[in-house]
Amino acid sequence: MVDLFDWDRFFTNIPQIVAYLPVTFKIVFYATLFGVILALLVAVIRIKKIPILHQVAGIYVSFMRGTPMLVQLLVVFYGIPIVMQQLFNINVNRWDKIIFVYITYILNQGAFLSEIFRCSILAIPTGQLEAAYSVGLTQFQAFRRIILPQAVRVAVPSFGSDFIGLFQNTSLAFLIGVVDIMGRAKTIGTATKHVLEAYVFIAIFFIIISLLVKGAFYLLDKKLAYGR
Amino acid sequence: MIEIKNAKKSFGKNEILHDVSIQVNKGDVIVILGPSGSGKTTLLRCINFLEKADAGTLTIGEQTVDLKKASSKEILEIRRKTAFVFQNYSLFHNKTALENVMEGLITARHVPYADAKKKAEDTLAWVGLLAKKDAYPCQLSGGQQQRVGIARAVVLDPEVILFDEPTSALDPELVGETLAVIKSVAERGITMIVVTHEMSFAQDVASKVVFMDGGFIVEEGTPAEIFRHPKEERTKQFLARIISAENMYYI
Amino acid sequence: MGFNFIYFYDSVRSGIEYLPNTFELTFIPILVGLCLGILIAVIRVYRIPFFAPLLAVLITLYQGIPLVVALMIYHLLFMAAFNNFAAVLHLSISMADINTIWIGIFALSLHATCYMEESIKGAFFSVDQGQYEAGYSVGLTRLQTLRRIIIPQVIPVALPMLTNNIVGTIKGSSIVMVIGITEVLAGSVIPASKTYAFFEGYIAAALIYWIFTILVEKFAMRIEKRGDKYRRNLV
Amino acid sequence: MKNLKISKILTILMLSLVSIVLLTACGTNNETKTSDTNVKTIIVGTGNNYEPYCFLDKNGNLSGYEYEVLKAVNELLPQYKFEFQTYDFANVLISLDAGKIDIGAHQYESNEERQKKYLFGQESYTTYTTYVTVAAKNETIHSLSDLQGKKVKTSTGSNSTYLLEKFNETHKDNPIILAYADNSTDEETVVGINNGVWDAVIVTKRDADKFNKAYGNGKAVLKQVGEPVATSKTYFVFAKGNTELQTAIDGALKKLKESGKLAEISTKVIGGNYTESE
Repeated sequence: MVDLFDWDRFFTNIPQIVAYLPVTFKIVFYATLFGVILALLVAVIRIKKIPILHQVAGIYVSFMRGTPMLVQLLVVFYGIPIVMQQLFNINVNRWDKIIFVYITYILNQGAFLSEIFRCSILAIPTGQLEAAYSVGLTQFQAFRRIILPQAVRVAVPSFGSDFIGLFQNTSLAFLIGVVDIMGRAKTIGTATKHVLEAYVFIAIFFIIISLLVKGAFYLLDKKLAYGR
Repeated sequence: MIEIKNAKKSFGKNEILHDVSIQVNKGDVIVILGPSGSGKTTLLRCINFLEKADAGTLTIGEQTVDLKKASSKEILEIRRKTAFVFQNYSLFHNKTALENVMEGLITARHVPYADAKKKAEDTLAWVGLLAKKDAYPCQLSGGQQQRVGIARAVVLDPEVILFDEPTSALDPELVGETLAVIKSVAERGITMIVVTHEMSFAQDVASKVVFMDGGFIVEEGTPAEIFRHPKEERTKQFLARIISAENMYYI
Repeated sequence: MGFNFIYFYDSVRSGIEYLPNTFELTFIPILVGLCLGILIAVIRVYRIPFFAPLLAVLITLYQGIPLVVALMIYHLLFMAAFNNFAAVLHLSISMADINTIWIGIFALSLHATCYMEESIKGAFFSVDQGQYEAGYSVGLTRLQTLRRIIIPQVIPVALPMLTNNIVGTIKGSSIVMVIGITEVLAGSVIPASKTYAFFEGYIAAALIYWIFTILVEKFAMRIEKRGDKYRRNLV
Repeated sequence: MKNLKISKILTILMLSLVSIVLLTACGTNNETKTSDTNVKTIIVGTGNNYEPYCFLDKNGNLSGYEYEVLKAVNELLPQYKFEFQTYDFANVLISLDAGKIDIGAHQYESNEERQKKYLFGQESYTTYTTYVTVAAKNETIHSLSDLQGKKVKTSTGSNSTYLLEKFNETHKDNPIILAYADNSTDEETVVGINNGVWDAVIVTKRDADKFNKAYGNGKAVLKQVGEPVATSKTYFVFAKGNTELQTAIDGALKKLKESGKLAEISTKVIGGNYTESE
């Protein structure tokens, strides 16, 4: 009755969708880069249980894990301008929307990655830290040279699946008009009345991304094996 | 000269160390004996602040530090004057044997890389593991890992090396080889405090034997005094139990 | 930017009305994911020929597909093909009497299985080889060893990651809104059709999800404490 | 011994915050364009997923009825320069409330409740007459009351949901079952109704014609029955109190209607003159 799938529509869609790849990659890049910095910070704060920061970090992680990302995007997109207006009296209300998307994904990734890092840091036997102290390393040196390299190896598998997850839910920015490849697939669907081809292409694209990421992290895991 | 005065430590309700004081002169080899739970390991770990004592003071050379209220700077200085050999080796899993030995030098003591590498290789050769310098800890046997651990401590040439039951995690035939290395460290005149159950080692190498039980120093003296005619009742019982188990002859 | 508390209260009430849907969309997929996850993890840990590599490839491929795309494709295929599928099996039911929530549960279950399998496999590897041999040495079969020795040790190790997956599914279940299933998020926005008070609706949904997540986390923390008695690592 | 140097933590904290601010700063320069003295930039918020009103064409540019009408309005109001941004149905309204945009255009219909939160224009720009729409081969449903106990596909936030809920308030015994399917595709609507997943949907005549043209390949897949469920109109939406902009837009709209240009746009874009009456 309804021809759901049609190959030539499939191929005409591809250039239109691929044109929006930069948006997806930019969101993923910023979210991962600053997300990792923020995550390390939050993980250390929560492990060291630093007085006030520790509680704040706890609430932050719990909020980010407990509420749908859609709402986090709204809170950032509508909330930050109000806060900036009240505190620093700068009007950021009319800034480019992509900035708020970056901030949302950075904060969200920061929370999820901090959990992953915290668990992997705790997985390193305390003997390693004590050994580092015994040869006279400061806490920061011990963390950077001994604990972190080993924690990275423990974190790699879950970091990999989280990274793939990040790729897949950049489409949420569509709600405030930031169109990425998934958003474009949806708009093609409404414009051409046929959505299946666009979504199948998206599925294939993301499978390739997932294979590449899994492969890259597998090699990274091999490299960090330290002789194991 | 290293001295601990009135060290106290308790985990929750039970007291592990009751006002323990100990004096170590340059070149001394102190061996601490005692049943498990006597607080000997805790005492050792309080010296380089792996455990935070509840009270007491520590003096190394001219520097005196309060065991409880020591600032992180003071702690760092103390740690840079001491070295520690762990019961289960605790080599850095992400570094090769050579890198393990060099780590203290290049990071803590800011020794230039080339000199550090040279010194580390010499020390590894001294413990007979130069051939294994690029191996990772998981590729080494227990005995080899412990010898790298010793090399890692000796290369720093600290004021004192603390050994926390260095041989108890090893299988029997590797114990002798490791004790030989510790003995040669002693012969180089390096001050050492060794917590162990190896009676024969204590007899041959120790300059002073300390017997601890229940968080107290029960008795201390030269190996001959302790082993030939111990004064305290508890020391006698402990030695009787251990010596009959290892059917040692009386010297 | 007005925030009207009456609208907010309406949204919370309307959102809670749809909480049972979210329960269904969370706990059924988690249970299915756990069982399938353990099954697949065991197959991969024991490297059973043919199945292990096949499942490994399937899992990696399926993990690539975003949940929202999978949902849309299942929904479209269901609607287009179900009737003649039912006719072939001459089942009496037509498409209408199947509640679309089952498509959501199906998609979420597959999605949960992939993530569950990964956490459980990780936990299996953390139990050292000696435990298996210990089991065999006292004459337990492979299955008995698994059930009585290995899995009880796997659960506490896998628990932190399991909580992560459960929390992820609670939040992720709001994605089914796309194929017409109403749960907490869609439910709390319903009052906005009258008043256009969408912001209050979304904040209401966030509140409900957050409380739900905190309860799950607290519950998991208690189990983790109990399970930790034979595994001690200092901070 | 345990306390890491707080100063070290704070330096990292400052570092990452500075980098985030830096990142956002680079975002500002492309925002504050130098507009000449008296022309005021007005930001219009519309959708990008609602064909034929506001959608993205083949090469990704915004097009559709909302865009064409407001472009025509802008030509009549030289003191303004319209700039278009896209959001989804709900976020256009929230952004309006948050002052991120000045005009909301997404086929919004008005009622007293909504007027509490938003300022609606007085001049409508499309009529929005909706009918009960069922599968072509459906013989049982002829009016709204026939829908009692039946499943109707609708989306949270749409006006038809509001009307159906009001209907249900007076028919508590056997209410209409509302199936909320937000931002679902037309394809699903047609396939679903023809296979019994839903019994009906409440859409305008033009939307029904659109479905038939796209999916019927020749014959009708859906048909409209009975009296109109609602004959309401759509208006542009403004932030509360922005009457100055609202009266200007209404004036321009009135001129477009008198000159027949509005009807012309409607026929060109939607395929029929739906500006005055059905």
